[in-house]
Amino acid sequence: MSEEAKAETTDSKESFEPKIMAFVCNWCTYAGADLAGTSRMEYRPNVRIIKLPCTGRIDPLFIIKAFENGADGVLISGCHPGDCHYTTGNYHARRRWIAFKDLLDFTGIDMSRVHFSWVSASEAIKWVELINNVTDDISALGPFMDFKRLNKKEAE
Amino acid sequence: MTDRYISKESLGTLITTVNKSGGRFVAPVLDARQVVYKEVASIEPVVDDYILPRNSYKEVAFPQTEVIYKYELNRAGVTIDPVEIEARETIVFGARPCEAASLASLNSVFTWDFIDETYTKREERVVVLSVGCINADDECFCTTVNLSPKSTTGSDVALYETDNGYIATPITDKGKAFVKTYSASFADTPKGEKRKELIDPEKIEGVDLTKLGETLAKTENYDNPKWAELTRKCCGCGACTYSCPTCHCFDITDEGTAFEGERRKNWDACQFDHFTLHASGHNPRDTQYKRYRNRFMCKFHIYPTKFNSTGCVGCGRCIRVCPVRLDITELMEAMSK
Amino acid sequence: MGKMEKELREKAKELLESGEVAVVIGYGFNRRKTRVTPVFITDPAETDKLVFNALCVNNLSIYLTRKYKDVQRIGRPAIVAKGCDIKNIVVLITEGQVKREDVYIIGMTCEGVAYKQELLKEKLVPEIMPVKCHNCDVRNPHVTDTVIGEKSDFTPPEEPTGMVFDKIKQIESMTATERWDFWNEHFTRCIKCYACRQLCSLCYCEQCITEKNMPQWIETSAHPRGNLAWNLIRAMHLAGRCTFCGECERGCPVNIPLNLVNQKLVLTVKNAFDFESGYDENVHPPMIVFKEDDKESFIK
Amino acid sequence: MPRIGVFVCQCGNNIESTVDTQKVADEAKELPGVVYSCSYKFMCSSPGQEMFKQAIKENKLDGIVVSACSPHMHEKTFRRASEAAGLNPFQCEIANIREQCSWVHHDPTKKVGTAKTMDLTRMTIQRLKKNRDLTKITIPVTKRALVIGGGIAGIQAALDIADGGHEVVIVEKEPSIGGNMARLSETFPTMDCSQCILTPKMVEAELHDKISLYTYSEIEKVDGYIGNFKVTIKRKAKFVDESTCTGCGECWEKCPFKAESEFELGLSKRKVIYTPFPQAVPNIPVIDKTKCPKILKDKCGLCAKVCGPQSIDFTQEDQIVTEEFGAIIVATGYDLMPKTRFGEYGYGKITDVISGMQFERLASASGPTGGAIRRPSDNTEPKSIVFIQCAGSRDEKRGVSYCSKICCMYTAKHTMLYRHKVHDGQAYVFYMDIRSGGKRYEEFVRGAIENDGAMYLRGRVSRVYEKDGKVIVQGADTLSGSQVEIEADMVVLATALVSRSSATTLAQTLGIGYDKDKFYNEYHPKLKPVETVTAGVFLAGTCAGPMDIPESVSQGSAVASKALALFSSDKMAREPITAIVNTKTCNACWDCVNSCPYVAITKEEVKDRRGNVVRMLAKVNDGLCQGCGVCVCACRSKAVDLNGYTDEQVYAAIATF
Repeated sequence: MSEEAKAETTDSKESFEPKIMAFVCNWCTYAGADLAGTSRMEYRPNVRIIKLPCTGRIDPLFIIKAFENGADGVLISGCHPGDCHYTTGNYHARRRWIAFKDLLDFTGIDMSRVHFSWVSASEAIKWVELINNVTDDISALGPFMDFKRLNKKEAE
Repeated sequence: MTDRYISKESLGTLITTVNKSGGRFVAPVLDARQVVYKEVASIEPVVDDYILPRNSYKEVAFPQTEVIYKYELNRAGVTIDPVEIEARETIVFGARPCEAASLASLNSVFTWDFIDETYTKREERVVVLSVGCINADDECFCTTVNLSPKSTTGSDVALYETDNGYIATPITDKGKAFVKTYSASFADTPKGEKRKELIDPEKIEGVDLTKLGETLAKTENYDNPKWAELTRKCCGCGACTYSCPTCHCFDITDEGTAFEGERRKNWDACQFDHFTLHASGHNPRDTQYKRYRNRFMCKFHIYPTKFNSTGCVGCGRCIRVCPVRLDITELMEAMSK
Repeated sequence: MGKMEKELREKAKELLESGEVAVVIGYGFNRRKTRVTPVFITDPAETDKLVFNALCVNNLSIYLTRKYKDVQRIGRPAIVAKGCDIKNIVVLITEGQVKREDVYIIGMTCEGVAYKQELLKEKLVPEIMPVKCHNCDVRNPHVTDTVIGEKSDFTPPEEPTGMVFDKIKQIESMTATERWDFWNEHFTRCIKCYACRQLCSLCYCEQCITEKNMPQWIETSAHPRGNLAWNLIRAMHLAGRCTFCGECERGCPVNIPLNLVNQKLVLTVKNAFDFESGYDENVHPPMIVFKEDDKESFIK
Repeated sequence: MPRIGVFVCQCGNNIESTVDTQKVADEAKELPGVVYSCSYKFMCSSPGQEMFKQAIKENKLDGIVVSACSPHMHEKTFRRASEAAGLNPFQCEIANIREQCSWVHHDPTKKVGTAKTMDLTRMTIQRLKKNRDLTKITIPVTKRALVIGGGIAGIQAALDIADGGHEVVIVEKEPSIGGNMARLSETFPTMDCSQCILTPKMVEAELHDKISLYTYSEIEKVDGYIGNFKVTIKRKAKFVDESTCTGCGECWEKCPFKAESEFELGLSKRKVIYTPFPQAVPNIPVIDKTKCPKILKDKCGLCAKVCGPQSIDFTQEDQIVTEEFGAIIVATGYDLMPKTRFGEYGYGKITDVISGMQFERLASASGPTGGAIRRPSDNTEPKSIVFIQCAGSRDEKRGVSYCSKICCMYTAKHTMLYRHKVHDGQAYVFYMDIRSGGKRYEEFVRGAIENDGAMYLRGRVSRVYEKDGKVIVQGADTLSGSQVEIEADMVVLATALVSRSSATTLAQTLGIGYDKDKFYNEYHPKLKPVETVTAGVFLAGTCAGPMDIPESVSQGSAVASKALALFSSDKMAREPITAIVNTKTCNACWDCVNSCPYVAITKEEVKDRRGNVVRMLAKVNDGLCQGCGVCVCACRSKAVDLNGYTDEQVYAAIATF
């Protein structure tokens, strides 16, 4: 894991470029991100989007797996409540997150590394601000060494 | 070689010396409200008031999870990066005589056709310092499987508690060499230091290993309804196999990201319902009693016939740890009839 | 206890003799009569093997799940169940795993059991009882076909109390790093024996998520990373379902305080969705339904 | 080993200016499984497509990644091209390197853009490796349409579908079709009489051999999915045999009991056996069972005695019928904002304060006054009328936040009708803005002001009260900056249009969404204005929001074209993005069933040879499943997966991160 080695040798947080994984719904946030592009807005390049049909498809496993694969932060976003393309998918998602967020928090995963948001297809500006803020937040926290170290610890 | 003596103080020195020379010293310590074998750097955490540690020390040669190699996927295909087996000198202190007999069983499994170097290379460097038991509990049944606190099978050096230390009887060449290497820690037995009396756990009357072997050898007993009656309560967890000093099953699994990863050897348990699940969806051991029967057969039929060794050392861990209190000796008794 | 046992044995005998049930799932002694273990009585003559005392801590409802094909093959079961065990049966009914009419529930009034059998020396004292017993609101079992025992007049404290709740508060007051260290110290010990899962009647999946290998979401290796993922996801799978029966923690051979995570989510679900599991078999578990006005403050 | 081709589009300079596409193509070629890669100026152009197809064939590619613009732009294009080149279209994936990379990272050195593009491309390649061939789902289509609501939108839809040769059932809850339009006097901007243009259409619908009218009926239940709906309809008892009734009118002539007329909005009475209005279609009366003494206490029965063909049947009961349809058109129309919400305007308290719709009835030749404008209180001719616009509309606090859209126009119409009927009458109009966008609409309003002397006052009315038989209206004229007080004979409120009170119930029955005002949601407000999220359910007219007659009629025709397109073939194809259940690992816990927003998952019994149920399984109905994936997350054992977004695909993408 060269990424990890890099992160560990990074002295100053200035040069640290966090890896952020975003899970977004196809209809609202993905389209909102597209709109940011069509409007030629500019934002930080640290986020990699994985498109799902609906926030209801975003499994807590995705978040765990993203961290296991070296993400320094995770962003989850979909349609505003009431606007779900599938009418209620985001309500289901919201329930799941309420419980999962509490669990992650309780087990000591810094919740400033996991961001949840509603971004509609028209909220390109919100998307841009969100990405920039999240990137700033996670840059300030530095690499997610707690999780990355888990990979190293071995039961011998 | 004659008996030597090691005081508790010298034991402390021994631990630091072993560590300094790059070796591992594994001893019973208290961790999360239970006694377990763990690597120690000093004598402080080491405890002596225990029946048996929760885990088996087979871990030192057969870790629960280990990387056997790393791989990388690229245009050319797969590049394999072998992992050097870390075979440090490992001293296991405080092993009970029953458990000491277990590595012999593991040796026969890991060397009977393919020599599994991930195991043997480590095992070669393990020195077992057993300590004879002065206490036992209800679950101990070493005497029933023809072992006892006096047994020295598998011990490299047999230690016997005294008031202030241990009388050490080197058993194997490895043990003798060990005592010689660390001779500074050993001394002549001071006057007045006497072996504490070893306990002699009661033998379970109804168990007859010969009969048991015969019963198991008969194919008609394979479908004996007793199996189900006595073991259907088994909940199918791996607590017994993962505590057992002679269980040795493992699984190979790959873990990694898209283009790189590691191949791991992990403990597996025949009590898991997916252990024998075929790719077709068929599972020859489709109910829990069949899985338990397998484990039992493995210990009392397959081992004895294949390796001429007993697969069970009577440490009683599986009984202590079992969340539904399934008692292997009850089955031994039933199958001895 | 003598009277209860007598009643229990008579009831079991009657049920087996009449053919109303084919097997009574209950508790019996081991050979040395020192510990209690699950027994499956099919012969009316053997009902004397049934016991009920403070050692009867196991939640026998696991034997009602589809995993135990062998038990199911015997026929209609009667189950000896304390109120807390019945909560799990209720969830099993809600989730279509057991039909109410397919099981005869022998409800046992209960004055508490030992946290672990080993702890019981002579007499049951409050100190060795699990937190669930101190807060128990079902000492008089709530969903039954028959009830055995004198009515208990125990009233649980208004606010749940005990070690688990204190510890949860304590953990919540820690910094994230302290919490992380606390849990990793515990999860690192996990040996992936899955006793927690196997003892949980709500972990009835015939294929657990850890056993799904295309893709392998949860690493099967017992290393800290795989252990964390496993414990997080199990807790999540129990969110809104866990009845806090405590079997997972009791069964854990390496003493991971699983009650803390599970109870934490029980509290979350209670606070956020006003739901408590195990009381009403006709209400959907909260994680698969929603309210349009579910409250949260973290989604920006 | 797969044979993957990677096509990196430069999009002219749109991508190329911040991404070194050639470098991306070169690096991609080094990845396992990639056998071909290239960078190209315009992948979506005709030569680009040709090159694409050529490359697939020449290199025997079995998987494609196109790193280009958003999949929302050209995913279909490239999947179609892949299919043309002999591939399964679902073996083509798009990496979004324009909208989500080159356009938002402006680094001129191309470092940032190239690195991110490489990541996105790599993730897509790995995901693609887990793609499965998918085939479009085909569903048989019942070529029969259900129209819910017999207003002008519904009638238009029904006529167009029926003219296309397919059967239509109109379900109308009132005894007659016609809806709100039947109440109107004249219509803007042409001033033709509403009945004159509507009645022929109503009759045409009644006489059309492909159209069945289920009046006095309601929807009870909707099962099934696009092409295959099963709808349960309650046909309420009319107590009149429709097959024999001639509509002669003897019964309602003779009926001695009266009740408030719903159609006339309280301005007059109707009989207890009645048709809502003279031109009713079908012209068959119903008995109001809540008022009829014969039904309530077995007294009277006069109607039955005078009925020539003996059509009256007091024993009739509600009938429940279940019919199959391929498409459902929702055209349920609107309600007016209830009186209770206009306290400050005295509506409901002052008799001479009426709603715009009531004014329509006063002005209507078939209305209670025969078309003469009379005050409800004393039946005298009002010499001055104040019209108040935006009564409830554009008023989030007390009314609704939206503009009801038609009020500016009909108020202008009202002032004209008033002046035409009462030559010396003066109309005053309080307005916020005049919204008269539309063909000949602005001219129409100007006509009201310039030719018919309506006095338009820009401002809000603060108070309306009664004094000496007059209605005093106090308000502000913001243009002159003065307070005004008008002694009027009558006040007409342009009350807001609101959604039907039963809108939410029907939405739940149909599985469609609605907005905060309970108007039904379009699939897409611009590009799919008459579709809903539930495939096969379409919207026409004011059930989706305020609109005028021309718009409602256009929508009626629009949904008809949607239905006809659906009915144009015996089977329809759907994107195969649907959930699948692994029957080996399903636990039958029904979490998927209970969380599915579409009722697309059902409980299936698995039987042995003897017919005994051995286990239960969840089963996905491909026709209903919309592919949201809520069930996948609900399933703890991961027995449910979602085609197109499988766990393996998502996992592969995460693992490449």
